[in-house]
Amino acid sequence: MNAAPVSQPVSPMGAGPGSVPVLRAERLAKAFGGVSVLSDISLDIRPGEIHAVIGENGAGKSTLMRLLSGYLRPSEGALWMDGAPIAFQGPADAQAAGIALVHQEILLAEALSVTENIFIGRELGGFGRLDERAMREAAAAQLAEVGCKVSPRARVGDISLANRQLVQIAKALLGTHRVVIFDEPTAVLTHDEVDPLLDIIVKLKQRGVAILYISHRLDEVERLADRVTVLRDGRMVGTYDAEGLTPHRMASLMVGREFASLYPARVARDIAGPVLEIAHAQVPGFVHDVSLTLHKGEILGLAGMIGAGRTELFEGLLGLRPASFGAVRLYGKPAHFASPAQAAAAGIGYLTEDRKGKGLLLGERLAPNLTLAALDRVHPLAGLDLAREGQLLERAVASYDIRLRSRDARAGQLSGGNQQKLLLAKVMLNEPSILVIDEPTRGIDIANKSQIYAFIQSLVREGRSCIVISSEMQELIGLCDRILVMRSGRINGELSGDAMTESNVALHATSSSAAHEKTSGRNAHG
Amino acid sequence: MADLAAAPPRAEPGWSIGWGDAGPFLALAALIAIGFLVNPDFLSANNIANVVTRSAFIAIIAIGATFVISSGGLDLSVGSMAAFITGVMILFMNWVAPSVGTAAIPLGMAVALVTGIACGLMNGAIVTLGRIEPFIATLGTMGIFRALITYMSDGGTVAIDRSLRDAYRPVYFGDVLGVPIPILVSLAVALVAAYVLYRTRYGRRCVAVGANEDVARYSGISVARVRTMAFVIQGACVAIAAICYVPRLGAATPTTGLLWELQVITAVVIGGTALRGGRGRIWGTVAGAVILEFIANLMVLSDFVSEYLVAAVQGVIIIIAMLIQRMSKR
Amino acid sequence: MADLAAAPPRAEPGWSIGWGDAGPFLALAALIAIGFLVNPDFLSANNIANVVTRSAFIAIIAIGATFVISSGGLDLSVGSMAAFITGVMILFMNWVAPSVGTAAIPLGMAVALVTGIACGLMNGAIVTLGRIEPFIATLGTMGIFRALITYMSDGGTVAIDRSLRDAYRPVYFGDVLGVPIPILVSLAVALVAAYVLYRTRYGRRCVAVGANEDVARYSGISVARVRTMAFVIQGACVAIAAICYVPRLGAATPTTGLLWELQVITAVVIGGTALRGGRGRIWGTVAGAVILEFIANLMVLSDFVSEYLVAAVQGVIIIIAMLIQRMSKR
Amino acid sequence: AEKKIIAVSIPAADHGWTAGVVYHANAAAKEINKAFPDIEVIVKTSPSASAQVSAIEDLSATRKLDALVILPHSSEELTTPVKAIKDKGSFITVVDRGLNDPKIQDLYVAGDNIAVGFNTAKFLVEKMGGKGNLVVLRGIPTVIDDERIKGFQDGIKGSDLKILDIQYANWNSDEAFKLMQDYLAKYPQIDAVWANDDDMLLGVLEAIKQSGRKEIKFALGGNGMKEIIAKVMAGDAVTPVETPYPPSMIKTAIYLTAAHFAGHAPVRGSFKLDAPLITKANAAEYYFPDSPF
Ligand SMILES: Nc1ncnc2c1ncn2[C@@H]1O[C@H](COP(=O)(O)OP(=O)(O)OP(=O)(O)O)[C@@H](O)[C@H]1O
Ligand SMILES: Nc1ncnc2c1ncn2[C@@H]1O[C@H](COP(=O)(O)OP(=O)(O)OP(=O)(O)O)[C@@H](O)[C@H]1O
Ligand SMILES: O[C@@H]1[C@@H](O)[C@H](O)OC[C@H]1O
Ligand SMILES: [Mg+2]
Ligand SMILES: [Mg+2]
Repeated sequence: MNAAPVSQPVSPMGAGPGSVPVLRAERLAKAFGGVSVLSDISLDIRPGEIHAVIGENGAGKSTLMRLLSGYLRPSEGALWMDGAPIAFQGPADAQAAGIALVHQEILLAEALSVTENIFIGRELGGFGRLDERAMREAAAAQLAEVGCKVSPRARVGDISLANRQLVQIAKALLGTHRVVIFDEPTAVLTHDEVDPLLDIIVKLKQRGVAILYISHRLDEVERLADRVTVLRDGRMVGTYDAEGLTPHRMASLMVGREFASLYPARVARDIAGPVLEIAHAQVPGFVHDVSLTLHKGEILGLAGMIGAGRTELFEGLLGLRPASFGAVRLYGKPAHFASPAQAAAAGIGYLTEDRKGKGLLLGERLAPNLTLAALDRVHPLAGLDLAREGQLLERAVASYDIRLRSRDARAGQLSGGNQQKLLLAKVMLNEPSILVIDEPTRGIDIANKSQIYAFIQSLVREGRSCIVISSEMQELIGLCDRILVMRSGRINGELSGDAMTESNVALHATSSSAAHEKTSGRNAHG
Repeated sequence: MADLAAAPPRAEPGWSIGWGDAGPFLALAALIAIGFLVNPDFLSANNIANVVTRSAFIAIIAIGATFVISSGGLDLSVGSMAAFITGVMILFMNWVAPSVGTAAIPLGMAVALVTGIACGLMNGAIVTLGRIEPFIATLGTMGIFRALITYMSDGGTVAIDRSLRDAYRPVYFGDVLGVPIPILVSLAVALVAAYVLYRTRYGRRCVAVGANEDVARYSGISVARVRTMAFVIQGACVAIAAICYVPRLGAATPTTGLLWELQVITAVVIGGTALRGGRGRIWGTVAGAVILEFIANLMVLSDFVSEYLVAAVQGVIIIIAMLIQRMSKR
Repeated sequence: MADLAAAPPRAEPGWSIGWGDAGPFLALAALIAIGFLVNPDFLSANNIANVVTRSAFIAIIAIGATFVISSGGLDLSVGSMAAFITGVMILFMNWVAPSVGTAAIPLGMAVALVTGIACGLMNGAIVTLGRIEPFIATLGTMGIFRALITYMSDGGTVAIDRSLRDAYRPVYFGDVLGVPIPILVSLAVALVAAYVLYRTRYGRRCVAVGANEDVARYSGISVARVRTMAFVIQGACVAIAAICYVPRLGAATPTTGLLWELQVITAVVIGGTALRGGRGRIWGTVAGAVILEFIANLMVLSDFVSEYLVAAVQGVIIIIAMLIQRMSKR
Repeated sequence: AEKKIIAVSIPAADHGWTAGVVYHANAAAKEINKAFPDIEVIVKTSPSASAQVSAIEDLSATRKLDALVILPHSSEELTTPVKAIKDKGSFITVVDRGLNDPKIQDLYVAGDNIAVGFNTAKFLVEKMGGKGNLVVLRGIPTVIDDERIKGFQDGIKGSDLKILDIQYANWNSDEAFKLMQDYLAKYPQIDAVWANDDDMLLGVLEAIKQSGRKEIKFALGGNGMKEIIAKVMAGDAVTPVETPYPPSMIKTAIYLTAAHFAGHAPVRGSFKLDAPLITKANAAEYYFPDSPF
């Protein structure tokens, strides 16, 4: 290890007011029901710095952030603000002290409008009367600031996950703050939505706000951070100056050993005839006349920005929302799926992008979650085979590297990334021959990402086929044989081989002038 | 971006009634049309006035229930609370009447309001401090209020003093420019309630608590306080309804308000408020209360149904009204 | 965030009763202790047997309700459905008795079961196909069933034929090795139900639908089918309760089963099932039903309370039982 | 000597008449417990038939009942359970609503529901010259209600009195008020109203008063509620008569049962209270200003 931990806090920004930490944590520890999750964590955050916190899934990052912002109370240790000890009874206290948290999981009331959500608890207006206009205008401004294009009047339940994340950020940023904590704010955002957000973060920093930033996208960390704190298994590895800390080095610090490469080497495979053909798909309001073909053994990528309609296309295909098709063919035969159950029976698995709302029963234990979509397969007899279920869970925990502190945990108590792995294991339990993965690595740490990529590759090697919907361009480029780029409900371009570059994807995702075209480089599959 | 186009702008709830909320009014219109076909007398001014006046109690109580339900609660005690408040009010008025004369009436009204608020506070406290499922908590207080009125009346009738009867009568039977007073009162209550629910901070928070308790709590809202307040509003509304009710029959009995809670909840739900909270519709609730009363009226005015089957037909109509309400949402 | 609020890990529900679910049993124990202090006869074998036997009806129906409620539904029609099924069963038995003699009894039981299942199917269809709030849908069918029994009985009584009375009597009054038959029946129903809810695919799906409808849908579960099935189970349970009920009262009247729905829901909730779905506790429900019956029994055996105030004391005890239940969860 | 225990099981006070029953039962208990040191009267109310079955089971499971005085919620449902008590050797007094098997009872005290309907009908036939339009409000669907209606229908048989409408108002004054409003809206000409219980009559009178309609010659009830008796005493034109169905019959029954033990005189048999018309002439005899009913 050549980047030595910074033992004595030194300002990365040079001298100035920044040298007095706004917020300081001293030997924090947190245990849930006797299970220790964090121990001996000390760090400080200074005005005008971006302090990144990284670590593997389940390392304790989110837990630490909740301790700092009053959502949880530490089991041990103390917090100091401006040099004075402070204890928060709840998030409201921390907010009053100027600490805002953007949650990893979306925490909004779906039944309410965007404006209402943003202003819950601090509505504008005098004498009891609400000032709707002022709130709407402020909300619109705030949304514009974070680059969110939804109407302030829209119901949160009706907007996409990515937009919900932006609304949540807009909500957190309302008002003035001294410390803003971002817990994986970009996990659900595409390339083009990330930039405006990072700009805002830099702006906040320039205003002297202290920023805590968590992300598994280490390139972002490299770009933004002044200092980086690394957690592993609930303990501090250390706090480092960001200078000269490469993503590769960060990854190695996180996992505690030398980290190899992210994307598995491409292996030549036979990509055979079509397995799934969709012609003239229409999903009212979202998808307009989309046709695509997936081949046996192929990894087909679907790129696009928020609202491109990728998710809706497949929700329509599975009978989860109203849709019509010119034709759907499975292995050459006409097919129609009225429900995900029918699709599953036909060998199509779908992993939702919304793990909290549509993927997992957060209050349930892990085994029932794992087997929920494959009950008939796992339990062929009338009664449940709990022993078998237990084994399956063991196997899933091992093969997907799900990290849990307690076997008795509820799904909602897993860290975000571990929830995602559980969800993947759940979908795979049906052994689909065609797998549609919507945002496969959302919130997954870098080591596990490479595992998931290897896993997807092993699937197609077995002759299965895979559609990957992803907001991470590199992921698509590194993994896919072919990429379709969607824009405003239409396919706006197809890329393969060397033509799969970030700039090409971005071009087709944003520009309407780039008419639907097929661009393939030399190394097209073969 | 597609986004702006994608989310269809929804009408803001408020004074004006948006299209998406037209359901209960459509159901009401359909019912009135059927009523007219069945018996033209249905639309006689007299009948309409009677029915709407009658619906005032349920409407006023249901307006309170709109707060409780949209905040994620439920109050089963309203019917027996109404009986209890009526009893307390009458006993009080009878007690002071000999010394203060008809001034007993306004005093009695004040006592009723205070009693209602206290009852609501009790419900709210049990639900929030005791952290007991509202269904169970208010089922408990329902028994308590019902027993208290039975006790107060010795199981019989608590009747208002003759000397007050005539002075008080106009509160139910009187009218202003031809509009019966209970209708005016319920309109006033609805206006105030709509203002509070749609236009004030409290209303916003009430719905937020019902929509997602965690979000509300983390946004610094005192969930317990908001919920308790909703029960207090409910108590006040029950008191207002009781105040209008007393002059009608001039008495409280152990059967006063029996099963009103079911009618109240039905009115609220038919009106478009979500039973799981997070959405409240004051005018819809009022329409719901009127619908229920019209259905009952229609049963009597039509000659089709054997007296034994009235409840069945009512059940069917309620389900159909909900279907109309539901369909108009697409 | 749900996980912040999430409860600490709880023991696996199942045959054995975990610690976290001990609440209703603690409340029951507390009640029995109080009962003994109030009147030592409370613990006489005879009294205990009576009370537990009696609680069988509500327990059996409430076991069905545990399915409906944990799948996110609610059924208000159970009481009038019980009356209706009883009526159908008795009419049928009386009709065939002249030709088949006491074989009318098993035939009648079969008819009751089929009727119950049909009623449940109807409730389920209205809720799932009609997409109507279960509260309203079953309030509607509650009226329908109630009217049908009123119609069938001409407003009076449908009584079982004398010739069948004695043959049927043992179903309620008989015992096996000293254990009254209704207790055995309800234990059997509870065992089967616990198996279905905790140990079958259907049970998993039922709770999943109640916990999060979207997750269930995305997991390939037919939400409508699971919900409908829960109502069907409820109907079958009501039928079983009715079958045990007939010999006790020997008749169905328009007031049979009145307000049972409230008792049933109370038993389910006291037992630890979440009223908003996603968590069902069969043994808790059984304990809840026994608790309610013990409370009523205590009211009869104690002499403290004015007859008028019985309902109030019951209300208070229910709230306290919930508090005990709640507290044991910390 | 051992105390003789008399258990009294009655419906809970759910409307005026039953409230009267509870009042008189409690009063009887108090008086007898005081007057006869070796008799103990225990009163229990139950809100439904099945609760009543439970209550008598509970009472007999925990004490030896020397006598049970019962006003059954409904006849069918209580027959078997009361028989079980009888088989344990208790003296059984049945009040008002009879059991299916009269052999069970040692003593029966009741009003005459058929007569309540019949006498009212006869009065109307006579006063209205045998013709006119009637509307009727009935109570909770039960045997009593049925009997009254049946008696009434028998009473108008052969006359030209026509029942325009008959609906349930559940012995509840609010529901009766609404129902009467609706009758008034529906029928332009109503000559007389019969509510088969005085609770309902109160609502009916209020609705008529509000409508201002003058053609209604009679509005009659039944049961002998003190407010209505007062009207009869005052010579009210619309409600000039009343039929008694006094809730105090429970007190009569309890006293008779106590007499069986205290008086060493057997009191077995049937005791049917008449339901003669109460008119201005004899109303005072039926007026109990202190009763809640
Ligand atoms: N409420 C809780 N009860 C029990 N265990 C919990 C709870 N919340 C978190 N944990 C456990 O604490 C550990 C750390 O979780 P945390 O969410 O902080 O991880 P993280 O570093 O944010 O991971 P990720 O990158 O996946 O988001 C995990 O093992 C998790 O299961
Ligand atoms: N229920 C809904 N009602 C109205 N609009 C909706 C609804 N759900 C989503 N939208 C809108 O539809 C558009 C498409 O949604 P979505 O973001 O899921 O597409 P996508 O291509 O899958 O994008 P991504 O997966 O990158 O977020 C978005 O603009 C979203 O706001
Ligand atoms: O309860 C009944 C009462 O209401 C009716 O009026 O008279 C007979 C009683 O049994
Ligand atoms: Mg996290
Ligand atoms: Mg998407």
